[in-house]
Amino acid sequence: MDFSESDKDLWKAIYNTKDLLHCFNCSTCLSGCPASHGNPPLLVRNLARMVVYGLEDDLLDDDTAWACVSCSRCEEMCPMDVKPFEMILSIRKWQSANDETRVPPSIVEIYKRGYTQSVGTNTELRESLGLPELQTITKMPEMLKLYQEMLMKTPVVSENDYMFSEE
Amino acid sequence: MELCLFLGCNTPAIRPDVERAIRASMPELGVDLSDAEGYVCCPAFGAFPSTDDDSYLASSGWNLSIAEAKGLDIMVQCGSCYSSLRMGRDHLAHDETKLARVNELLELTGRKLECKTKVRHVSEILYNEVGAQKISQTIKKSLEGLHGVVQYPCHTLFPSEIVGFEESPRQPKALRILTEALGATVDTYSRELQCCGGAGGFSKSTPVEATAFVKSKLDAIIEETQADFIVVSCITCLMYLDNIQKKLNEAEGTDKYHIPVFDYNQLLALCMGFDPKQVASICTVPRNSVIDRI
Amino acid sequence: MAEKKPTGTILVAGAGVSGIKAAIELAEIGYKVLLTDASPQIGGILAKLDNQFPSDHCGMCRMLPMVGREYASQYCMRKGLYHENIEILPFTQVKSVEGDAGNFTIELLQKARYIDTDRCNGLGECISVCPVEVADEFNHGLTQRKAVYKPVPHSTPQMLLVDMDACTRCGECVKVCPTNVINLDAQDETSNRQVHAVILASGVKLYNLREFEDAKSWAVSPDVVSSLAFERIISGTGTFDGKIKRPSDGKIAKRLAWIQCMGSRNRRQNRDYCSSICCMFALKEAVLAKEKGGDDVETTIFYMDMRTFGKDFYRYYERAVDIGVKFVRCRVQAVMLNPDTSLSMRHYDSQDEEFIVADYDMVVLATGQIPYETHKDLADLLHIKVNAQGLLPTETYDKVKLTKPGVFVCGSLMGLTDLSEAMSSGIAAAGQASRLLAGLDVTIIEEEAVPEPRAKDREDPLVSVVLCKCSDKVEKSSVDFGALEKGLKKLMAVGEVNIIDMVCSDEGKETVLDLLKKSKCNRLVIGACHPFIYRNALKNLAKKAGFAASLFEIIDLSSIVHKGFFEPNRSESGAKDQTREAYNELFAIIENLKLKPALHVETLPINQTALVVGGGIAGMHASFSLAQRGVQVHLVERSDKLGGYASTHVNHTIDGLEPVSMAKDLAIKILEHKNITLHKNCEVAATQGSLGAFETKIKDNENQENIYLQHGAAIIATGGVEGKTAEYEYGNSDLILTQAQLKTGLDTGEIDVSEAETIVMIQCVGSREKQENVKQDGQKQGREYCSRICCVGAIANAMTIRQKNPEARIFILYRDMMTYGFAEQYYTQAREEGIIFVSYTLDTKPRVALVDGKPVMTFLEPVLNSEIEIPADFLILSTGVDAETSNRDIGKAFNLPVNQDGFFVEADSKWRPVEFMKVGLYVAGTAHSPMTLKDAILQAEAAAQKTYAYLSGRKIHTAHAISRVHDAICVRCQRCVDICPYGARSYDEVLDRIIVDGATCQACGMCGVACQNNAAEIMGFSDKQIMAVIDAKMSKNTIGLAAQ
Amino acid sequence: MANFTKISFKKGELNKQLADLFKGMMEKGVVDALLSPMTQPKRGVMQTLITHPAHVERIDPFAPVVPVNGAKIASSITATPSGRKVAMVLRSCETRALIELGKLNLAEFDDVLLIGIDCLGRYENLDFLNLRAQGESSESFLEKALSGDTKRNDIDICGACKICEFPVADTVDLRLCVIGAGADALYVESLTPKGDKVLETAGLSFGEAPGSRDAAVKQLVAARTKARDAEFAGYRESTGSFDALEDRLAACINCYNCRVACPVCYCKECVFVTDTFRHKADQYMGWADTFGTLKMPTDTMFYHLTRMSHMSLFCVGCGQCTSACPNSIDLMPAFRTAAQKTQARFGYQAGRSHDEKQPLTVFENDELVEVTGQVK
Repeated sequence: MDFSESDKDLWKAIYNTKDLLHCFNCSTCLSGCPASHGNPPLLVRNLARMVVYGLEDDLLDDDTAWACVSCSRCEEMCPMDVKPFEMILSIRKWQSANDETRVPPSIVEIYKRGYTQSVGTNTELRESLGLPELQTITKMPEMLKLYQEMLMKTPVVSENDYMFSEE
Repeated sequence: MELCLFLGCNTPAIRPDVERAIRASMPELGVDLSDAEGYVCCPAFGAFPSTDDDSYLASSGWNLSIAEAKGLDIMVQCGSCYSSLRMGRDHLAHDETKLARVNELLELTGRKLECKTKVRHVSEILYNEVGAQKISQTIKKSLEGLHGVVQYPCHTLFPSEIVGFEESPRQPKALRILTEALGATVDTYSRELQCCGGAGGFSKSTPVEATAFVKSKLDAIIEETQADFIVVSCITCLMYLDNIQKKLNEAEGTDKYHIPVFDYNQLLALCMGFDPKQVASICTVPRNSVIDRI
Repeated sequence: MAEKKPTGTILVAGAGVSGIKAAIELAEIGYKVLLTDASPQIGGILAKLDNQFPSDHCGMCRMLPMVGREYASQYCMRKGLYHENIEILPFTQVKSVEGDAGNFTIELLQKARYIDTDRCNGLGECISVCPVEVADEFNHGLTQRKAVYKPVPHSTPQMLLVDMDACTRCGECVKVCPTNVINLDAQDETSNRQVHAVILASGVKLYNLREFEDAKSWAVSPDVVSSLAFERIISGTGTFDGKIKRPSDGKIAKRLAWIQCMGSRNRRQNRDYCSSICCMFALKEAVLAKEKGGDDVETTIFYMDMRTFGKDFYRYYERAVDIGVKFVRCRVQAVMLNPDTSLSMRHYDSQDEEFIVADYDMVVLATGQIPYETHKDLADLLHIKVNAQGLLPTETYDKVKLTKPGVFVCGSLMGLTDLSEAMSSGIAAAGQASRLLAGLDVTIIEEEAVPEPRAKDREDPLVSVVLCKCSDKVEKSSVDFGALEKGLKKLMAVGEVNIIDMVCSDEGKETVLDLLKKSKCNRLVIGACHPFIYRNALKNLAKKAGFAASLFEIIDLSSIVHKGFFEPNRSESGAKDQTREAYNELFAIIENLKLKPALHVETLPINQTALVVGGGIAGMHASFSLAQRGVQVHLVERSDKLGGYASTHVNHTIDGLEPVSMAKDLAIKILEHKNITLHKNCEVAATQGSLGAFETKIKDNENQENIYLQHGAAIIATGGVEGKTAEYEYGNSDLILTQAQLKTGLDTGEIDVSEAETIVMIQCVGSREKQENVKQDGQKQGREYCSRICCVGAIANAMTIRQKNPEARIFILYRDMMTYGFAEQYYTQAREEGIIFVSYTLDTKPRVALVDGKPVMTFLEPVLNSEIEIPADFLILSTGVDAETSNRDIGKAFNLPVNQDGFFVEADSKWRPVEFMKVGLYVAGTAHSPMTLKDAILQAEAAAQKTYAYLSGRKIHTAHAISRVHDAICVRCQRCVDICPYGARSYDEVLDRIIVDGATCQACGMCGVACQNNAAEIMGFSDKQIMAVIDAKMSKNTIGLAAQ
Repeated sequence: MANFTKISFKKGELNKQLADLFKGMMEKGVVDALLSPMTQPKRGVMQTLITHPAHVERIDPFAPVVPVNGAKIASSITATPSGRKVAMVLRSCETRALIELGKLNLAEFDDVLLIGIDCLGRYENLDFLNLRAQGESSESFLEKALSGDTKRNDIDICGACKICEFPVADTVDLRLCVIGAGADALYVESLTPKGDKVLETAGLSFGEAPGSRDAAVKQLVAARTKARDAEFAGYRESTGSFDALEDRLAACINCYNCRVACPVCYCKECVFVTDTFRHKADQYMGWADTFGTLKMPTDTMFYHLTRMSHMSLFCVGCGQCTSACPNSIDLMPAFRTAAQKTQARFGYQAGRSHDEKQPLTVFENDELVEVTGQVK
């Protein structure tokens, strides 16, 4: 492991609370994690360690944070209150901010129609089930526009605005 | 009581029969529902919560403000939506800076958030507000003679101080008690608390391992219980457990995996006498074996 | 006539082991002790533990006094405690404490037991008829008990009580009780008592895994048990007769796992402390499980740090490793109950980078202690405030002394203590109380309330027999007392036989006294029940009537009289058998008594001077504590100044102590005290003598002369030194320092860390490895123990560096962080400050290379399982604590054992931590083992108290029963001298005889076993007596009961 | 091993050669004193302590008689310091007993040069005197005995010697070897560094062992072992019950001679003469009550069994107990058969080595588990 390139303040950039530093590598987060069954496994403890050591390059290349199922067991069980799930999200945020290829395409979907998928357009099916028409934001262009304007003020959208431009 | 119904995306788009079941069953129990017009993505953990706080919390704020404007608490069925909204609300409720920033953003849209609205899960409403007793008194048909197993949505359990409502999140019981209220026998099994594995990147990035993971759960159900059905209270659990069985059968060349999966509200609505075609019609594993016996 | 002074009286609230220890200590000096406990029994947690580290046996009786031991019970302590000066009040709460030091009024609430335990015969017929069953808390709910029950099944007498919460008041027990002692309408009673001092010893709550939410991921089956419940499972008196079975189905468990830190080291649950005891608990249990369950038992301990910090703990750990206990450094998240009821756990193996799922039959959760719980209530009781930590506020240097004068604490209430600290603190708290009382106008209880009458042992034996026939109810259907009397009267040595009703009642006692006063007999046998309880009362009664104590025997008739009492249709022959059995018992004891010599106690000449060896903080503290109580002290110090190691090296500690200034203050007190004679530049050369009369030769190195000191007792407090090392390039670079060098350098400013980028510390340098592993020039120099202070010391230095240089990267390479107890918080704080902790094992020791004079470190990062190479600006080595080199010489001079590490070996590592086997010699501080300053002070106080117990001016007697030598038979082979564990025997070359020191001899009988010629004998237990007893028991009674 | 020195002698001069050897040792200061069997001025041969070289002439180490087992004598002159270095000429049964006494601090070996002799047996005292009167010398005895012939008319060596499997003293510094040495020579063998030094100082050269020695020793030991086993088997057969044993001991009169003669009966004062066994009248009556009748004296059998429980662990089989009994009770096989079992039980052999700890003086955690049923 190349340690000379490590950034000792990386933890501040990623997860600026001391929660993470409390980790004493007990491995509780690992043993019950669903995504730890993956290949490669999500090893929350190891990610925490990489952050603490400031292993920037290794961390930037690591995909496992995205395998998290967000079940938050680690958060519940962590004896040191490291808040590992928050850390996972923070690593993703840091990766997204530092590597545009990490930016999840789903946010473009949300920007465009309010959701990651088309909602409320299955009118026929809904009717057959006796369901009313759904007042989705997709069907409320004025409102959607306001929502988009708001998002445009947020870092991920403003910094990657090309992704959101109408073709 | 009246609650603001937050449907998310999967339920209305893919499994609207669940939506129908909710809309049908809850008012019967005295829970009136009001739609969250113009709601947006909760947002999903894999989206804005994975990019930055502003976009995450602004979206949470957007949704919360809709209910707040109505003066109602939010009711959610989807586990991810529930957890995302509750965590988002938690950030905003406990961090004035974040709330101020979100209000700054919401102001552009003419909205405002005081963070008064609470986010509640449908199973919690049923368990705490309605109660098992009222449910058994209300239903017209019963699941008597049927065995079920439960799948707790992780998102309603952990972290307990933010999303939890169970007395003991490590030994939850709400869904079991609710299902028993419908007359079913609920069997326990070793992997009851195991996550379905359907959410997040896990099942997409390493499908082989994820399938093995859920298979261990289904195998436990088959080997250890007499389950006629699986009951869930989360759209992800429902879809994943339902859909994966077919894939497993195809992969293994068997028809071993054929346990019907229901959302709790579907069973509730069925017991209330609603038309199965409306409240429980969309599934991969056929549900006749259960529906015919209600 | 002047007004009678009050007897010095102390309340000890809490009768767990430390409370009991404090009570015994004070009772031994002659003070009156009220020993209360809120629970219905005494003994606390230890009542449940059969097996204690390190012997894996029970050693509770080792708490009992060594000299004057007949004033306390000499029975198994787990069965009960009796001391003339201790009033035991179980089931009693302290409701209020008013007043000030020396004058407290306490209100006691004695809860109703509904059973008069004084008169209850303990046979438990009530239990058999009681229809109510509830979970038995003694066995952690693994078994059921009735509403009327024995709180501790193995205690004697059986202190029964009724659990009113469970009782249905059906009254069956009342009907069946033969002694009419059950009163279901009994009321709680309140009383006010005056005491001069208060010792709080109410112990600690243990984490209950059925109670706490965070345990529920693990507590998924009855086969997941707490470590205390596991103690009940492996206990011989426990749930399964000592077999390791699963509570769920009673099947033998072969695969066992322990999960550590259950309920502690948990910041999320606001329990950021280490419970201190659980690692050793688990180790011991895993070892026991292997030993009791057989070689095929698999034991796995899941841990984070194995905290084997105490004396000999690490060797015990090595033993556990040797016998195959598996250690896995991983905390598992949950236990899964398999369909076959086995328990499944998944853990990650960092080295092999894989997850492992394994099944177990039982899982033991190492549930820890929970401090704080009762502190608020106690503070309210005392009208004081808890400190910032939520604990009762104590003096800065004194763990046992509350800031409120006259109130002391000991045991687990102080915090998180193990058994040995419970003992030291119990003694120390007693010491502090006795220091207070020494300054008050109070008296002590005279030992001999009734003077010993002259023993009429030269007359032909004539025995008076007094038999209690108990209540009428019993008599009717039991032993034929008439026949018994007739039979006994036929024995030549029997002078008279009297049959009395209820000897235990006041009238009964009066009757006996009247009868005996008229008696012409010279020896006495009383047959009654519960010899445990009544021995002293009856002995005094006998003395009043003129019978010498050694010519008096008491025998338990109740077990014979009550036998078969409850059988509805008792046969005539049954009664005959019982009568014969009673006759044989009495015949045997009469035969024994006939041949018994009169035994006399000797009053020992006691020189009321103490010798303290070592003028460090422990030695000074002990000296001052004794001097304050009027004891003359000779303090011998090898160097030319007082203070020892801490006073020159440690300006301040992480917990806010200032050893240097503290030592200075103490030294001034020592120099000024009229009772202390300081001998500087002096060394101990030789010692002889025994308790009360030692003579020690010291060599004055300055004046080149020998000084001879007479003293009654001695305390060894020689201290220790920072360990040496030649590992890790030490000595080859100015940038490689020891922790002490760093600390001094940081204090003086000689070491500048402000420019440093990276600082690496290595823990356990030369420590906790087999001695043979660490050879340097053929010299063994490893420390096969934990030095206890280095982990916190390293953290303290790291935090200091952090203050001076917030940007530096600080790595602490450790094996197990020994931040036990509340020190865990320092570890947490250090991580919070960004100090990076990296664990290593003996197989993956870090490596150092010097590149251009600068240390370059290479170590394995175990989490990421990859090597890290990093240049360091400083490399700091924690080299531990070495024993003082003079220990071996001093050990030789006093004939005291020194272990292979050079520390003194105490009498018992748990139960007698400051004593040596030889009475009159004590140990305190680092002479015993490496320890913190506060612990050294605690031990010093305890050692001073042990010393004071004999030097207080009170008369000290030998016991009646001690061993002696038949010179005529003795061949002087001296095996007895070698084997005597107490050093009571010696060979006198001039007299050519084996000498027994009466004060030291404990009548254990080892000499008798070792002697091949029967030349060693315990007085009062001669072969002749034993043979006579055997004859009597085998006798066919052709005279005695022939008439029947 | 080349640590044998051959000493040839002319017929009738064996004792003279030996006297010269010891005289030389004393003169050279190798030892200050000598304990050796010596012909007495009137009759018989007894162990004798000699402190001046002038008096060694009459020594007769190979005389086939042991009036008193030499171990007790050796103990009396070594247990306390004398300041002298003593050479002791002893038989195997004596050296082995002495080693046992040493373990009880009743003998010291630092200043002792232990010299063992090859022993072909001893006669009872009176028999020996008679044979001497008939002109039998040590040399003539050796000569015949080496060819297996020890019987003279009706007289033979003691029963103990016939079954003694230790004709050769082992745990000694020097050994005077006659077995396999031929008729006109004996060999002095050194077995320890101390022995080597003595031979060196005495100016004796080192050489090989006589070629036939090993085989001869083996043959003798084998014969005696065979005899022993037969004797043991017979004895066990005949004492199979308590009654049978009582019958064997019926003639005992409580004289305690056997105890006095026993070299390993080490007590200063026997418990049987202490007040432990001085009973009051009512006690006797009580026993009579219990058992109906009481044989007096009460402690004959008890005495022997008690002694056996003490001594069988250390019994070296010298047979002095049998020799001492005025009523001709043959105790030796009783002790030896018991000793064989008890010593084997502890893996112990009395007198085998200085370093072996006596049984029951050392404790091991897991010993005799099958007997004690000890559960960890």
